[in-house]
Amino acid sequence: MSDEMKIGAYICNGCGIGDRLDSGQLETTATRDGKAALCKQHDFLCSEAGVKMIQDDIDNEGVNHLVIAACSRRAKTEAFNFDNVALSRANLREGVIWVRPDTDDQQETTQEMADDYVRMACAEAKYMKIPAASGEQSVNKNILIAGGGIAGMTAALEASKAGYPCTIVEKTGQLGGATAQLYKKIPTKAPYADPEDTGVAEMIAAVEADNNISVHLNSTLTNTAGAPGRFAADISTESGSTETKEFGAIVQASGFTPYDANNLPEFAYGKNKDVVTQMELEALAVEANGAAIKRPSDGKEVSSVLFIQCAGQRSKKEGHLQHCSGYCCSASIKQAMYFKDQNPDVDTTVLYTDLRTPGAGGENFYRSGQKKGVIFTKGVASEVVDGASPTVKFKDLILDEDIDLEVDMVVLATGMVANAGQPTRAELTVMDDEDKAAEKASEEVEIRVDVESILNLDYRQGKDVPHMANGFADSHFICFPYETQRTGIYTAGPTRRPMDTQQAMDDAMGAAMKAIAAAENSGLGKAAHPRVADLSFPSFRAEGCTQCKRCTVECPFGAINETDDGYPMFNESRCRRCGTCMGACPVRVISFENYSIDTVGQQLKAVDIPDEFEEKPRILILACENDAYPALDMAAQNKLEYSAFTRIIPVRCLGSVSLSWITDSLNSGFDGIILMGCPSGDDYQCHFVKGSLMAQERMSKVGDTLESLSLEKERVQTYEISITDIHKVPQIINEMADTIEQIGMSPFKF
Amino acid sequence: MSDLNTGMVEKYRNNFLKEVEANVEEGDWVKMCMQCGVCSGSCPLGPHWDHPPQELFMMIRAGKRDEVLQSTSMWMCTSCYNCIVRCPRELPITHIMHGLAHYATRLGIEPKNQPTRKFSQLFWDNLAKNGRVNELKLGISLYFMNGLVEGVKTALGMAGIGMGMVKTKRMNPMEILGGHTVKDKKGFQAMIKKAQELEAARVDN
Amino acid sequence: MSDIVATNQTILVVGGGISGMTAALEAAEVGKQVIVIEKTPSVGGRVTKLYKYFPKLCFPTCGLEINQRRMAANKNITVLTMAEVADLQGEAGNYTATVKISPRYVNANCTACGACADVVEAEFDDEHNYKMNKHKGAYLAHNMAMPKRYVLDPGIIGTDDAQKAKDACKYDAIDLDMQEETIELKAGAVIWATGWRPYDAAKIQPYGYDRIDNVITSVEFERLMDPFGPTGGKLVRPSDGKEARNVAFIQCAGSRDRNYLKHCSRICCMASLKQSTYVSEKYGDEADVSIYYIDIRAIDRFDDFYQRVQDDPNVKFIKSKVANIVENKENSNPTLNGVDTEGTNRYANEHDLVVLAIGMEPSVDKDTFPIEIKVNDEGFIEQDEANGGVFAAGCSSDALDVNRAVQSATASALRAIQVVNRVAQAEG
Amino acid sequence: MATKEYSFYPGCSSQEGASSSNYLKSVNTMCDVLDIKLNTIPDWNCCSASIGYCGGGELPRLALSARNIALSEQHNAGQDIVATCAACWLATKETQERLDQDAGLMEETNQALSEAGLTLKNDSKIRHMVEVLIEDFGYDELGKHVTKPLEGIKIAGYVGCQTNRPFGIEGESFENPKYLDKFIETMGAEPVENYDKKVSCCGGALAFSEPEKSQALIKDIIEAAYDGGADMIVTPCPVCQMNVEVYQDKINAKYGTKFNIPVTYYSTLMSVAYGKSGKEAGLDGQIISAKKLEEIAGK
Repeated sequence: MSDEMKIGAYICNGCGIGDRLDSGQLETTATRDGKAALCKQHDFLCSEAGVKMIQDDIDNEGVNHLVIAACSRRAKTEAFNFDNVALSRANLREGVIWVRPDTDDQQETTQEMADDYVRMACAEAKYMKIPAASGEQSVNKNILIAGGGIAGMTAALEASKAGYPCTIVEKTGQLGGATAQLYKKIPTKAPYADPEDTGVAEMIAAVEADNNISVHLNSTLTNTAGAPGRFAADISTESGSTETKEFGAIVQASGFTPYDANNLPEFAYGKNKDVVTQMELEALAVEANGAAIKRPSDGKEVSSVLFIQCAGQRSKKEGHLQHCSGYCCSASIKQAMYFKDQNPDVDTTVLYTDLRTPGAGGENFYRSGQKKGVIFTKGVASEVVDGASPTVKFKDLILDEDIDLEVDMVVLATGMVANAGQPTRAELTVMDDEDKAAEKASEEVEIRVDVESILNLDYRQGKDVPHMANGFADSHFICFPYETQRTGIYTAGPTRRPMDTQQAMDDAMGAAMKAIAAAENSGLGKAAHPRVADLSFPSFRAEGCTQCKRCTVECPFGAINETDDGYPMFNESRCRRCGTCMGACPVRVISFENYSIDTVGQQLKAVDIPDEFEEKPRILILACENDAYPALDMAAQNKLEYSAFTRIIPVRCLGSVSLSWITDSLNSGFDGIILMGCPSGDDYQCHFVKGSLMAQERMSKVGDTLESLSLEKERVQTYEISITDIHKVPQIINEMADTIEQIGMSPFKF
Repeated sequence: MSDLNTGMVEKYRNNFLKEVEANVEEGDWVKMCMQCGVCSGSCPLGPHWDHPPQELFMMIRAGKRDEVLQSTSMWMCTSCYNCIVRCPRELPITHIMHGLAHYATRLGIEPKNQPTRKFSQLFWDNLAKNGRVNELKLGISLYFMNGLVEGVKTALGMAGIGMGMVKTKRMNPMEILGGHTVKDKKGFQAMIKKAQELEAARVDN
Repeated sequence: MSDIVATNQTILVVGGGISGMTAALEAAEVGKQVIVIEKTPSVGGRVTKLYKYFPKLCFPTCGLEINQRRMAANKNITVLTMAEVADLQGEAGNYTATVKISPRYVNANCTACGACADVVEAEFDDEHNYKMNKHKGAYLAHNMAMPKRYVLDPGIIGTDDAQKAKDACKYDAIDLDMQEETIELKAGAVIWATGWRPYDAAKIQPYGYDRIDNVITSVEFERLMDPFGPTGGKLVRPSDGKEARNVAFIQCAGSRDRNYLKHCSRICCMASLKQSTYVSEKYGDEADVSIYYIDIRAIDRFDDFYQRVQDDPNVKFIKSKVANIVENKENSNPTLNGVDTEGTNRYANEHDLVVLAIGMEPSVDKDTFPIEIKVNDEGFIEQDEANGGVFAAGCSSDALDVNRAVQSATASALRAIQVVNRVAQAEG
Repeated sequence: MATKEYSFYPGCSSQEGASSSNYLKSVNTMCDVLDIKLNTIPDWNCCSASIGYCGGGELPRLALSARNIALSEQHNAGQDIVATCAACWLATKETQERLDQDAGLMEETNQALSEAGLTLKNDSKIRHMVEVLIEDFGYDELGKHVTKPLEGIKIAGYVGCQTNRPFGIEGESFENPKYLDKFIETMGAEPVENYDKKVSCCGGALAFSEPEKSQALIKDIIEAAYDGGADMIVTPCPVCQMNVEVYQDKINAKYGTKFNIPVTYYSTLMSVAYGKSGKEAGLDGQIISAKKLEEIAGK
């Protein structure tokens, strides 16, 4: 492929484009304004013939930068899928003819719209480089697994089965984790009637027998540096010896800590020996090993036991867990069976508010518990009174009365607290000036250290994977449950979400899959979710950099470290290619090959701005490519019209929007600017975590710019748009058009 | 309280559920209830039950022995089987209700003046005697089940209906003199007796 | 279709819903060859029919956009739509699938310009909207349908409409002579992701779904909220188009019941909690929601969402399996009869609209799997050695919410990869 | 069609001079037309009609029906047992099922039976007359015999409880069984669509012990029939027939209603439609006479 750039522009006349637009005119625009070396028209560009025409020019004419002036970049992607070329799409169908009425009086403005899009596409193509992997990377198939519990071992065994060597780092002296402390586990197979053996022993044996798996006991990760494909982890033993190993990806299966029942004095925990937690009951069951379970206080064989569900859970009370731990209902049924299976005459009562045994297995297990004579009482315990035998005071919600019940033993179904390491400041970090940077930076190091870190990441933004609600290291995504905010690190098991043994095993398998993908793709320089396989990556010009640290602080994925002399140090394979760093950089030194200050900046410069008196305003729209842009497409698909003065540029994320684009477009005479990003907040929908928030924060500062230019602030608006806001987007645009009509044209037109 | 009753209290101490499981028709289903209440909501006379079925089941689990056995509730069952067909957990509720009523009777602690209790007993005695129901005698004894005065009132109140039945040959005054019976009365009664013995034996030990 | 390359190292994914897509993508993105068999004209499955996801109340199409982009960009994935696995033979590392492909009557030339739809007249039940409205004989399944290619309803073949459609197409995209074809595909491993279907509400006789207009299912309710759905996004009831402000949700409609589905369908409680917010979204403080339940199964972190809804004064919770529903003939309001078992309180409540939180039933009937496979009483595929190289993903394996279905699918991808990697080693 | 034979369990209320003797009458008439031979179980006894439970424990009650089945097995070997009374059918069928599932009870029951010199195999099929009509004949066949279509009569098909639950008729739903409506149509009359109280309870035996409560239920049943524009009500159950027919005066007195709606059996309709006289159809057994049927029968 020759280095010299050759732009080929291809104009489609299909789908009514040819009928509605003057394609001759478009061709001239492409060649004259767009500087396209060659320009061709085709009546059906996405047809085999059309595609072949283009491919031939690539092969024979040395065309390496393509401008496809046809339908939306979201349409016919399979057809227009060429290798080793920079590709820009001018959206003449969804972007022009489908949103404009087919009337003569509209013809002129519609044509102008199309001409602009062709100019913009040419400009973009011109400033695009063909993305290619940096070549630095190499595939490292080794998977690091933090935690040797049931989840960790599963991840190791399954990854190994697929041919990926694994290293388990386990803090304690043996494998098995919490499950190893269980007498039996909740059934995992039909008919889901009886507790099952945990299978931990067999699993440990399998791990030890697998020479593709190495295990480090009594060990922790004291430092984890690098990035997917080249993680370097310091594995240190209690004795102090440290060994550094290289890994392609990481599975964090650090499990949970049982909720501390000492926070529940009302239940006489710690006061009455016969009030125990579920985990403690497991120990008693292991000890009894099939014989009658004896209670701690006096070793008496238990003849009556009551389980208090949701102890310290599902509660907003200080010191309680707000979440439901999900597994405790089944666990109590299982434990009640420990008693019933040994002696049906033992009275077992489960005190619950909502019995939660979902799925096919769950309901069968509940029924089996009832068959075995476990009594289920819908009620709320208020107190456990200490005594020779504990007395449970509870409100029976069915019989609507207060009941005191003396039992030999009380079991508290306390929940799970995730071992998710140190909480990373998850809130928005946008920086305005350097002092603040320094101060923010210091905050970073000052985050709570009373919690032990799991990974001790050598990352600019904290030692562990950022937490989500309730302290779990979940992704908070529904569609993409494994995507943490740290590329190549996948959490599994109760560290991610409360779950039982079986779920943890399934979960670990998924996490292993993701880790394998990260190891493979990072090795090829390909991005991870959501811009999967994107080869572009950010680079920066050191000479221009002011070491302001905005990029390092604002990166949602902690991808950028700092060199000792304060320059950003990009870690390609940690990067998700959102461009937030580019948007953050005040001196515009950060860019991607195919997405840069120029690929967008030059587009808005390419827009033809009629002078003030022509009464033809220009509205610039920077739209998130994942939600707002599809919404605009679908509006077009449904033939919803919007202003002909609109010029839309898709961006990877509002977080990538550089203030310079705004100021430039204001200076060059745009009359209105709309930023469309995804909804923010606790339930944010931004796939790059905080794009909209960033944009809002930054735009709040545009006010000054506007003032300095004595422009009305209404000219710049930021909206949160969901992909379903198909009717809303045209409204927003047209409202802006009206606003401009009221406040008048921008004076900055040259 | 009958001896049997005290005996049972002694035998099952605080565990009424076990007592029910052992001695009440289909009693071992009680524990399967998940308190959804569909039975209570489906009962035609539901509003007249002090404790609808699902509540009775909870009371049994809670050991409310006297409240359950002395309740008039299960005597409200019309045997419409709505509860049974709608129960998501397959409980034969109608039978459990009959079973509870019978067990209470057997223990001698049933609500003596509950009208259906009386009618049910009359019906049984009536059929157990001859093997077939003698509607006239049943009707008459029914009217008088609350004593003479009450009975005359009821009888008069029902007279119209009675006459209608007689006119249409759907009631035969002559039945008073005997009426329908099975031929093998002896065998029939021996059979009933044996069945009762076998059942009693089950309860007692 | 002869151009499809399939070998013993190919992974066959049966079902193109969220689970099938996920499994296919995870496998393909580590370089495996994947073929997806989808029964309907477009991928995406059930989630494309949902308005919002719980607990984030975000929009399914948002994630769908990403997954579809991933699929379009990935040359390792072949998608066969309107295709079904008629037969499956062989064992792990060596399967042969017989795939039946129904005619779409529209080929890859289609640019989705919509010219055909503009000219046809006959209309047919719209499956995408659970038959609550109709679509034309030439249609795009929905706004984000992938492949973005029109479909001709078999009903118009042989009619003038068919010819009109053909004549309207400038790109020879319409081929009225398309026939059903059957092809054979090799595969090393099979991921079974055929998902679920809503339980037939008409079978729940006490609730009169088949007799009372204003008793609908939770899946139908979702469609009402879609601006492009049967009511154009209006939350109104079927009988008379009256605004549905006073809405009842009945949990375990078809689930946890020996008369219908014995299992708990897991998603219904959360679905109703989510849908209660729809009513508030539309009618604010005039929303009046009642949720009739046995147990609210807002498992693990979903409980936060439950607590949020509990704090809404316009939402009532009644512990009760509704006994039956009768229609008030005067105003077409369904009246719910039952007993609130918390303290035993009898009720007869009238509502504008009743939504049955309908249970989840595996799409494939127990005895109709094309290959010997371990299925439990509930009809879900058990994880079992005996299944060889066939692995269940998503709701074929259990009643799962989307989040868990995606986990399950991701895991199934690894299971399949283990098999084909073994084959690759063996074949060197 | 060859003669069909069944072992017949008439039950107490069908006996001569008993409350549903007219039912038996119409059944016999209907059977003549359809060439059905009913062989009455010799010396059958009462089934205790799900009300004898106060005095009768489970086992004695099971013994009652067991005796009937045993007698049938002995005297009408190989024939299906057919009952016309809902309670009889239910009690017998329930007994069979219960004993089938519980070996212990079966054993004890046989011990009891032996006192009466009987043993139970428990392998006969227990059926309701309605099942026989639907399954062994079918609507078309039943329609063939119609000589006087019951034109111009609107009828509410009141199925009630025990013919419907817990067993019901194969293929029918508990909440909205259609077979009575189909009978009505087959006989040329018009059924009341969506008859709300079709399967509601009339109080059953409690009509005796809890008259007020039961009559409240009966009132709704009749009211719904009138709302549906019914001229009469038809039912397959003697208790339903009796309860719904005979208390109308009392209900009128209490609620100020003006009920006067005839309640007949499906077999009455069929007998009339088959061209039989009012007497043969048992119309003389109506306390509230079914005028419209009488007219047709009189023609």
